[in-house]
Amino acid sequence: MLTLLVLTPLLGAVVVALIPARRRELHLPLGMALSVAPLGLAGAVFFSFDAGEASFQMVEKVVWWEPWGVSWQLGVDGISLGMVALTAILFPLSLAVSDSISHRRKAFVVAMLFLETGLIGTFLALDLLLFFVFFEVILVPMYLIIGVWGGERRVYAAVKFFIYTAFGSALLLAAIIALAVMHASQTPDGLLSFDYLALLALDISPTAQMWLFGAFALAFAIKVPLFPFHTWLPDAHVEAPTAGSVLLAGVLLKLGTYGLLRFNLTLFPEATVSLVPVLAVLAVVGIIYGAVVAIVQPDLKKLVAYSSVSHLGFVVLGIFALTSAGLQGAVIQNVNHGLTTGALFLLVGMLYDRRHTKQISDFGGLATPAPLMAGFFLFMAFASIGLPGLNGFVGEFLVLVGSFPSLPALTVVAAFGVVLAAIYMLWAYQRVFTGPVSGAENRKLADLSPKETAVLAPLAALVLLLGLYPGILLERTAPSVEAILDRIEQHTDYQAPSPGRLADVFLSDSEEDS
Amino acid sequence: MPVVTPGWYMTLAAVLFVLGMTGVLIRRNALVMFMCVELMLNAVNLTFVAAGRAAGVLDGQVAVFFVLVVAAAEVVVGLAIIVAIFRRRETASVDELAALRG
Amino acid sequence: MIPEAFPEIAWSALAPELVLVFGAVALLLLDVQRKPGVKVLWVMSLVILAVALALGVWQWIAATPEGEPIFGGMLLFDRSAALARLVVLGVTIQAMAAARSLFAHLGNRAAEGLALVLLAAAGFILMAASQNLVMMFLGLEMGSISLYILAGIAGDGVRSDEAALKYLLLGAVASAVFIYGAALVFAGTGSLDLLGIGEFFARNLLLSPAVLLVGIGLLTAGLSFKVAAAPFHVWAPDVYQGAPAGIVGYMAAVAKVGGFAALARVLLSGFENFRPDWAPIVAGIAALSMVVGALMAIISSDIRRLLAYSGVAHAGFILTGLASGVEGSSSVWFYLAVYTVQLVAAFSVISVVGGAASSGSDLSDYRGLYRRSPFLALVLSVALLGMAGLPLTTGFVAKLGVFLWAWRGDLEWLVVVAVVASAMAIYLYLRVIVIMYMQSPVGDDPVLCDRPTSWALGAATAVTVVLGVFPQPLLRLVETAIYL
Amino acid sequence: MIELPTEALWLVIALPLGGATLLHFVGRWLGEPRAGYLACAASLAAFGVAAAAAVPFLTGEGHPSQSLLWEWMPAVGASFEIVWDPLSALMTLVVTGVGSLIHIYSLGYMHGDPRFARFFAYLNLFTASMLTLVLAGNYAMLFVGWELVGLCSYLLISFWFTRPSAAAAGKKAFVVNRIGDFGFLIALMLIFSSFGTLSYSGVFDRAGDELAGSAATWIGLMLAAGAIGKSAQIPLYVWLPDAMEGPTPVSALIHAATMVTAGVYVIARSAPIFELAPTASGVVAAVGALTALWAATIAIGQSDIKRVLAYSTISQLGYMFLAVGATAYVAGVFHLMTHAFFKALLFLGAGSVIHAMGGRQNMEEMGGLRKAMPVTFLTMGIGVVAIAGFPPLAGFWSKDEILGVVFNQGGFFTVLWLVGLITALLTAFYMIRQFVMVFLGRPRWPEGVVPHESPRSMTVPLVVLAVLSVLGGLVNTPFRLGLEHFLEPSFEGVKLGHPAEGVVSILVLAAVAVGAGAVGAAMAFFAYHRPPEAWRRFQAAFGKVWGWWEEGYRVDEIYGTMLVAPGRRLAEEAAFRLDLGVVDGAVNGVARLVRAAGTLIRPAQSGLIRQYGLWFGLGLVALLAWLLVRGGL
Repeated sequence: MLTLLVLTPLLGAVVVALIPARRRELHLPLGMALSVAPLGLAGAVFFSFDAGEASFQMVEKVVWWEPWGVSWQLGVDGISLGMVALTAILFPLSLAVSDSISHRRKAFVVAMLFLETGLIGTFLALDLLLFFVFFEVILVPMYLIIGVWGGERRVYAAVKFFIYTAFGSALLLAAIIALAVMHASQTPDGLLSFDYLALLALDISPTAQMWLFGAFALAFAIKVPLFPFHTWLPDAHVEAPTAGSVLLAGVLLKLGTYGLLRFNLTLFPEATVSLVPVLAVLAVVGIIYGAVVAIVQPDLKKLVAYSSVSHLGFVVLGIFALTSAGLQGAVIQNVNHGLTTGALFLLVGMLYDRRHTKQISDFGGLATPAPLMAGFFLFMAFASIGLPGLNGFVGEFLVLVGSFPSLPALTVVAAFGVVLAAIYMLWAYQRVFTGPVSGAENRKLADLSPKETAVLAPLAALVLLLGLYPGILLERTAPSVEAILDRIEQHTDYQAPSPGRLADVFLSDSEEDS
Repeated sequence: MPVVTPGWYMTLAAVLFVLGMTGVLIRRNALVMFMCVELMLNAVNLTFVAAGRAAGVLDGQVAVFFVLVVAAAEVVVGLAIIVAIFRRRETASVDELAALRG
Repeated sequence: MIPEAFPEIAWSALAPELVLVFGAVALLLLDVQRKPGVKVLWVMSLVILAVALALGVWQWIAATPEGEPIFGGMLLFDRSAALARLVVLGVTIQAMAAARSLFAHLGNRAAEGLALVLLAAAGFILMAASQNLVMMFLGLEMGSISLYILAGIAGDGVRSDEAALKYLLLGAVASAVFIYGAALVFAGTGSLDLLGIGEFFARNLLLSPAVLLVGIGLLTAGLSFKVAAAPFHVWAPDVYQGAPAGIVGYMAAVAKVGGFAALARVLLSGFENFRPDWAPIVAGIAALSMVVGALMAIISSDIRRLLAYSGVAHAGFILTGLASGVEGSSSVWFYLAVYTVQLVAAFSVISVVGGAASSGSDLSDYRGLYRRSPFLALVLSVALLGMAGLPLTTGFVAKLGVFLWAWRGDLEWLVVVAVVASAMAIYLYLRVIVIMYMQSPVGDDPVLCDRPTSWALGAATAVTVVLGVFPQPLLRLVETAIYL
Repeated sequence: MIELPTEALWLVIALPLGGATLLHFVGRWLGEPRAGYLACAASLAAFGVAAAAAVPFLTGEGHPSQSLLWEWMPAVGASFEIVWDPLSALMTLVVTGVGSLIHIYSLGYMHGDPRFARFFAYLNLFTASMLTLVLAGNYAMLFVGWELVGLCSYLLISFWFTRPSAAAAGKKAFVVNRIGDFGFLIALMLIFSSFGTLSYSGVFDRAGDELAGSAATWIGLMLAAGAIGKSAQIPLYVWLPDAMEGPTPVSALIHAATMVTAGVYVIARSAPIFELAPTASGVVAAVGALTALWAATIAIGQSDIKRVLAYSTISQLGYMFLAVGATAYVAGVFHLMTHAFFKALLFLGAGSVIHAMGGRQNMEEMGGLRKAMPVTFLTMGIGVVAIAGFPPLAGFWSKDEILGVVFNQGGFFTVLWLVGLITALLTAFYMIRQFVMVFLGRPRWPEGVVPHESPRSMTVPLVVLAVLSVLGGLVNTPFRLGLEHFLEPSFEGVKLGHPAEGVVSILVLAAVAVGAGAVGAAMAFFAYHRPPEAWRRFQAAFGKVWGWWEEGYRVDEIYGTMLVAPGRRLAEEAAFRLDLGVVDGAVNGVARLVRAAGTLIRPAQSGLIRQYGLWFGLGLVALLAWLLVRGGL
């Protein structure tokens, strides 16, 4: 089932590739139709997932590169489940808004479907090398999507994206190799293995853990991106076509947080515990910094891009809070951010299609000619701000409340990010959509077409659903998250703070002072 | 009067080799450079002979024949190329052959 | 019938090389006698190569894995040598299939060129199979001298001459260094035979290893020159740039296979005991090669120089595997096998785009190649991505193998340098892809390539991708090719 | 009487929410009057359900109950659950009751607006949000309502979004509230880490025995920070005057009667925590008193009819803060209720006036409206008297109780009492001033304005509210503590602040307060029941001070130059210097460094054979040297 899920988009890519280039009217609809298939499969996986189970489910394992112990091993647990579903949802929608891709459409659709395979594969891979293969291989279609179909400085942005992230993954590869070799030296048969589950059993010295953690964390920090590794992101976002931005923000960035959660925490528990301050500080700096920088961006897309830096800071903070609530918040915030920021990028793209500009100053008073668009934008903006009842809040709230017992001072600083979020989002909304309509082009701006509405509506529905009933996801993630926490507690002398022990509050008081 | 051991020959060969190498580095004329390479190869020959004698095996002497033949083959090809260049350029100075660089 | 007095020689083990050599002679004779057309000669040479390859495969299947000593132990086609033979013949066929236009350009010198190609292939195979240092020298020179001539064979440009002379002069110095090293090893151990050297170490305790160490150093330096590893690489960009495009890929590939095979045999078979001494040197050369290669390639504006420098970097990666010891040599073979295919494919594309006999290929000629020939652009992209080591290409598997063994060989620092260098190197491959796909074309006229070239390129691309996803067959193959 | 099961209480929220949803999607199709009717029906139905459910409390049989709707975030003990106790019942009734009246009023006020249906959708949404806030059974759900009312406030303030000032005001309201929410969030984090849950029952059950004083203080202070934002207290009150950009019914509903009192509600609700945190309570009381005085002085100087009321609201909210800070939670809630009546009345009256004046809000252009709008005149008069604190109207009872409690606390609170007393004087002054300027004297209407009484849909709510303003105070008089008794179950185990016992002291204090009010009222009447030139002379007598009042102490400007401008500069520095220059510069710098390194070693590749030989030789020498050194030579 999971293999099918991974390979269906690839199959779709092949099918599209076989359609002659002449029949360009066919490529997009076909691609969309084909990307619905993985959505169906992902849905089946989501609902047949056993919510009470912490370990991996639907595991499939086929030996792949036998001499090196590499296997095609897939499995899903509460942490990957949401991401797979999110990926499957965003692809048909992204393809649906890609009408403005005017040249080399076939290649575009093929690249998109290929990208989908890579992304789903990354989330499902249980073999570290397989993970790395997917992790690395998605760079190519994404690179093409930015570099071929992007804006003016697309080449610069695409190359920067590729090199920066490839640089991070280079050290990741070295660390993965180190783990495999370690496995060989610690097992009696001396075989290499990249099997995640087998590597979990390794006994890694604290020093080695630090190094390996560093290598993994650097790769993922660049992907997230964590301050100060974020500067590829605004460039990539601004230049990417709408679909590219949606997927970049919606899914690609999550590879970083997913990786931190999946690998860093479980493989290197001791290093995790001792490096919490570093990553948590970077996360919080990112939250505030991203938000502050977003406020004054003149480009709407860049603004949303920097807001991603801020939002993903919350995810990282939640991860390194090392509490149940924090981790759950991180998992769900991963999904939430994909939905809301994805939708915001869709909207910015729709604006761009109409006006061929993303500069905030070029717009004004658009709510009058385009009330529906304004409504959706405002809805998504509030979801992004973290309005309770919408999904963004659930993630942020769990992260903040979950982080506070372990990292009180940092969490307080992070909480200020929600104030800044309101400032940059609402100020942008104010400048773009309210006030008197400026300029003739804005006056005759078309409101959302039925198709565009149909693209945004499911996202809005999900935003609302996850905001009001996050249980649909949380109940599935909770056991896996607890398992991670248990593992850390077993392997280190770390004890997750259990809120409710009133004595802790005294501690937090004194820590706040220091 | 010192006894001339194989070590002496080998030292001489080493000196010759370094001389040859130096020659390649400091001479401009391609022909002279070739001669320097020949000098290096002859140093090798001397080493082979001396070492072979010291070890009491014939391998060293045999190797010399091969080296000589190879040197000749190299020279043949080398001269052909130098002649071709000389025809085109009227010079055999390698310093004027630096179109390919960077 | 072989006379009784004649020593027993396993001629069959040497069949492919004999076919090559006699085939080369036959080509020359035929040329003198009948003056057949270029196409006939070219087809003949391909047939000869095919026969040699078939015999090579037969030998691989038929011969014992340990191989049988030939000529009194001068040559030994063990698994690694047999594999080297297959790789050399394979890439030679690949290169020749795409090189018809070059030989057409050579006109009445085509037979010479083809004969030299066959001879060079035979020379490097023999070099790879040599158990004796003098034999190795002979193989080296047989291959190298052929290549010197091939570098200048187009003969219609100053750059071609310059490339040939540079290659020849510096190559001669390197050869002299190599054979001097052999002489010193001989002086130190009294043997030129690698097996004999090994036995000598088993028998004797060395009091003053200085001569021997210098000998090892000289051998290493001489062979490093052949494989274009830094700092002995400076000739490579100039030669690659100046030599006729149609032949550069071949030159680079076979020299690398032969050079690395020899290096592996010398270091791993002859001087395994000295690994603590030579491993740091090889590792140092590897690190320097990877870094210098990547740095220089990044600032190159000529695609051939770029590939030459990237070849320097690749030499570094291969040396990384070599430095990790005997087990690591399987990764060396994998790397060589897949890299040479990519290299030849890339140069074949260059020869199609720039002309088979041309010297120099500015990157700007590749602007918008995608528009002018999507096929060539794709082939070159796959080859470059393979060199970059992107997953799902053979390049990734190759790099992974090298890194794995190096890490197991306690060369962690080298792996870290290597992954950083490979990340740096990605930029330069991307640069070419950007130029091909994301810039507007220099002209509208499509670039056409003949059918055999297309087949060769298509096959290379398929191999790069298919073996990149399912490398097990090749992995198993190279696992057997370890020096015992 | 039908017993309404408390499980059905979700209907109270669901009805207006359903109305909002329906109107959102089909409102335009429904058209003008019907959309409004639907919204009013939803609101009234919610009131009906709430009233039915509240009956047991009135009869004294009811017990507080809690019903779970569904799990939300189990990890932090957050779920959607409804608490139904007297406090929430009272709040629900005020919200739905006053809300329904304002809904009805809006039928007339919003007549002809192109986005009529949308307005009612927002109103219904607001009602649902506010009910979520007051019915929440835990702090997380409370926060949902808390933020949703903020959202509605944002939407309704900037309802006429084509006016840049309205859009800016909406954003300002939301952002300033968010600053308070920042504190509120921290409070939630503290609560969670102290108790391991956010549910009221879980928190309050354990608060008494186990909560440490310092933790309680921090929680209290942080909750208060949130309340200060929402209830527009110093220093976060600046958004409320600007919020008057919204349609007047919105001002009445959100920015006078309901939403802004949420802060008071939260503090009252968290009484068990504040009880352990006298410092926090003291801060609340001090902030309240200060705000009451501060805003009252500003109200004096305003000439915009709605801004007077806005500052008055801030001032009255200060009173409520003073009350709950003095642990007189009942008194605070009492004043909350009466204030909802009379302030809604005043705002609606003002809306009626504005409606009549064709949208003009400057009181200097009014005057003499008494005859033109008799109903408005009368009802608003009642409202003015009520807020000024004259017996026996509602404002008297609630304000008097607050002052009584504060005085009775003694010590530091005596100062606060004095402040409250001065505020009472000022309140009477500015309200009478407004009343006189609007309704009495000669008309100063601009050309072409013909004021007329508002339609029935607007005047009926005025009358109802006027009645409530008269009688509303009687639920809790010193003679019959009805409300206190009613609310008892909600404050079980909490020590409530009380006024001094004894008829004499009650009478004396009341007399003092009423006297202060009377003085203020008289001053205003005599100063302003005269031609405009006379007021100006009167105002000029205050010198610069009047200017400060008129400009609201220039707090907006100060915030602008002290906070907003530096913040923006900081953001610009971060975005364009730090991010592009340093952070990204470092990245590009690495790339440049790589190229530079390449260029540095490029000369080695000179093309000269002899030099190549030299590199070869040097490499060889280095290699040999290493080997020999290693070999021990």
